[in-house]
Amino acid sequence: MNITGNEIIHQYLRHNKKFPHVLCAGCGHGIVLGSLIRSVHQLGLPKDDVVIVAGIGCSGRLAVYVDFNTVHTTHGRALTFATGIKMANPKLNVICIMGDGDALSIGGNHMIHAARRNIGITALILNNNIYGMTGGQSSPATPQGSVSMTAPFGQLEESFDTVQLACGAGANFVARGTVFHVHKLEKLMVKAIERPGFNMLEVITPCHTQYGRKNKYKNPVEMYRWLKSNAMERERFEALDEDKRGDKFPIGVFVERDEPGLEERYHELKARFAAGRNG
Amino acid sequence: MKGQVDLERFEIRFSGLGGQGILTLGKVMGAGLSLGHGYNVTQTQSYGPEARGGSSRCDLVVSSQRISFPKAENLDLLVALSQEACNAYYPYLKPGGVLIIETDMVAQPPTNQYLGLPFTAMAKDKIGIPQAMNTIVLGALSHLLPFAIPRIMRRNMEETLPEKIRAVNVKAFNLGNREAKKRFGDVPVAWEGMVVEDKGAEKRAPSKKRSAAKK
Amino acid sequence: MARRKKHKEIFALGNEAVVEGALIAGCSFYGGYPITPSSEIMEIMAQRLPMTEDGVFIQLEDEIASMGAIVGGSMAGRKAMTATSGPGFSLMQENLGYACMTETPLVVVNVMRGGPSTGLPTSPAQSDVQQARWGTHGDHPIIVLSASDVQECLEMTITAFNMAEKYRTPVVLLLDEITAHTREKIRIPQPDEYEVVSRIVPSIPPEWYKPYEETVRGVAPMPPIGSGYRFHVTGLTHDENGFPTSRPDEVVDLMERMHRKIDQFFYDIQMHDELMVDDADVVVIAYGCVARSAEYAIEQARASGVKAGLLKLKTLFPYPRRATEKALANARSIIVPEMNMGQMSREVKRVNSGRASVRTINRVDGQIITPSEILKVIMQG
Amino acid sequence: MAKKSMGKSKVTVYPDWCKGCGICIEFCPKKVLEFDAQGKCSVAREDDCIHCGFCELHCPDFAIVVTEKKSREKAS
Repeated sequence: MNITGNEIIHQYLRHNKKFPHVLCAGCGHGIVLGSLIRSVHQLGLPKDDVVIVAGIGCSGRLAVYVDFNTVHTTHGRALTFATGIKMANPKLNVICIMGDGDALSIGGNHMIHAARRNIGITALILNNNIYGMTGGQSSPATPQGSVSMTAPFGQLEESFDTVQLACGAGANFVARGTVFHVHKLEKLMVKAIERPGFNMLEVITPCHTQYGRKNKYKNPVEMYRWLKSNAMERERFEALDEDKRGDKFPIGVFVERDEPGLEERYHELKARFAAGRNG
Repeated sequence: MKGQVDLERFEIRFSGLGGQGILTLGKVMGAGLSLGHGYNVTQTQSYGPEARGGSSRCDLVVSSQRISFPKAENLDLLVALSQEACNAYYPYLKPGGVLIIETDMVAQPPTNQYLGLPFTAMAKDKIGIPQAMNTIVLGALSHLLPFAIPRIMRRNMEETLPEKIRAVNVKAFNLGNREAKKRFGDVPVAWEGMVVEDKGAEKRAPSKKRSAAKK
Repeated sequence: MARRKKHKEIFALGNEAVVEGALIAGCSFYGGYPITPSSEIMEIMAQRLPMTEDGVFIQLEDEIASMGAIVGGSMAGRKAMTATSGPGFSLMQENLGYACMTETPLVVVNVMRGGPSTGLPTSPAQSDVQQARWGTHGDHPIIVLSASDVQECLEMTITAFNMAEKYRTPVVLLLDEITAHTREKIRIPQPDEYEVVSRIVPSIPPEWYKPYEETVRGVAPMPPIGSGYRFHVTGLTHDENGFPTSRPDEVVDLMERMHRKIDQFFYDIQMHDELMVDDADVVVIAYGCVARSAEYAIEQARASGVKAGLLKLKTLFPYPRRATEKALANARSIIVPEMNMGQMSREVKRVNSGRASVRTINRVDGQIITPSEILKVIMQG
Repeated sequence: MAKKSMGKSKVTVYPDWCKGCGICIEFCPKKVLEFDAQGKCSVAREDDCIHCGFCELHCPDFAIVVTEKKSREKAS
């Protein structure tokens, strides 16, 4: 069958769900879901072996639309449920979809420890710089100076660098992509899914409704323009003088290791005892 | 000759300092009396900051019947391995209850009615390691308690210990047992009745056989 | 002599007995975070589970994660449990509510200590009884069990798993520091001596499977994630397919079924023991370690000619109303001793409807209620 | 994959799924798409399409499908 593009996507969507999905016009989350589906398709993973574990928020709503095993959990805790599923059945491809508030604020501790213990989960952090679903309050990723419902006079705090956090915590694979650079995003996502251990992929995905409008982006398109002009390959970004970096941010791969996941180490431990039992 | 006793409710408290092996003593003795001898035993201990620092405590309730209340309130036997513990728990000893002290550690016994041995010094001098002190106490108690059979207690202890410390503990157990026999004589007056009026001996006969059969 | 002892005997802590019970019941997933006085459960699990055929053990970063992980483990087909104490139990509540809503079977053991907050970390209490029932947000039934001695720790853990699997619900097993840290001789039953219940898995093709379908028992089959049945699980109110819904009729159906699946099996769930209750003038209603003090007090009261009896609650919620009513029918007076300020006595008073006088004995100083304290109140008539 | 030659592609937009965000219209290199009267995306100059795939990949609502004309005709 020679099908391409969105025809592939349509095969993976749940036919008994109502479309279009609930997300706003221009929301990048749909693009992430598309990339995820294409990545899974490209890797040839059976639908039954893929588990999507989502947190709460706009990103959490993605799970319901796609025909995998899907679990919509509690706010910030997606990684904990995913950890349980992965440990209980290491054969599954467990993909966690979280928002920036989800993964970095309420779930920050889980994020750190999932990376530290290198559990075999793909963590997609959909960073839209804001709490979207609940009405546009500040998240830990809201840039300093920008306006939100809970920072009406501008955000005073520094925002989190998700990539640095994941690197520091010991993740196997750390990368950043954007929903404008979809081909690149897909490549990163394929890696993030197929590698062992804890793989974190941050996706910059604009929220026009709750973030853009309050911060001088007139329409969704302007936010994509901003992505287009500010995202920069990591190597180029690092070569740039610091005073010239301005709003620019690096995308690409930051850490790439092949340490075995926790579930593999645990399996080895069990194999030792099993050998003892049989021998 | 000691055999199975129909015990109503016999309460023991081991007390002393952290690091003296009091919890282990209670555990090994409890396991010996319950699994080896067939009594019902509850063993409780004080947990918490006091268990880590200065004092340590471990209680056993031994009975032929089902034990409802698991804690010790009226002690039949108090083993005090430190002055502080002796001061704290002596008041809980029931009239006619027996006090056993570590004579070097308890400089001021609260009464002249007590049995004492320098358990720590014995462990150091005769066994070579001070940590064996608690096993010496176990050996001594196995002699004293009218319902404890040293042979069973020793075997049970051996079963719970790792190979490499088994021999030294057996040595310590035997030392305690021997010394108690020599210094304390037979069963204390308060407990004599248990042995003489061993009404439960007939009732208990089957289990007596069972323990004999285990040999 | 041909028939040797069938069962094995061990001299074990209450916490150890929980592990034995869990392993007998088929527990193969433990996720937890250590907290006094429950830590031995986790420590022994850490040693035992890796040695079993399919056991998984993981230490999480906190109790929130512990509860998340065991929900995940259970969804993936394991019989899962965690153990904690009051402060940790509070942290688990949100995800425990999620387990109720998603009808995920699991067992939480809460070894109670004095609170609120860090309170009396190493001392016994029965301070989380109402938290176990009402700690989470929203309305849902939950099964709360208790154990009062070491043998019961083993048996009630098996029961907890069985009920969890049977009714697709979280079950809380409440112990107290005394029960958990008492060593006693227990018998480890042989496999044919106890019932082990496992969740029903679907026996129809995946396309026909509805994860939250109405059934006679109110409990739908539950396949492990990854076994070919793909469906959506959410903490949002959902329809029979698992998809979020806010349609009032569908929400009501869900909520009513969740309650009914427990309500209609009270006869199975509400467990209690009676000791000389039938002719008793004074009945003590107790649970956990206090029930042992009460038993001792009642024996002493009977010895001095007072007709006293004990109703020991093994199920705390759904509250054993029938058993209480029966005790109330003959008794002049009821005594409820608890190591809290009166959490279970509320339930007794609620059932009482004025027939008997209900008196309470309450202690919150980290000390057990002694038999003599209870006896004193019994002798007051 | 897509050969960058014009006139060989068929662009389908599902209007019920389109929310009119305008990303596809803005970034289409050949200006194939434009807003219709309802503010949704419509195909205005299909023959100019070079099958770059941008609109399809970037539609957050999976409302655009680009196929090769030939293969479609063969199939049907």
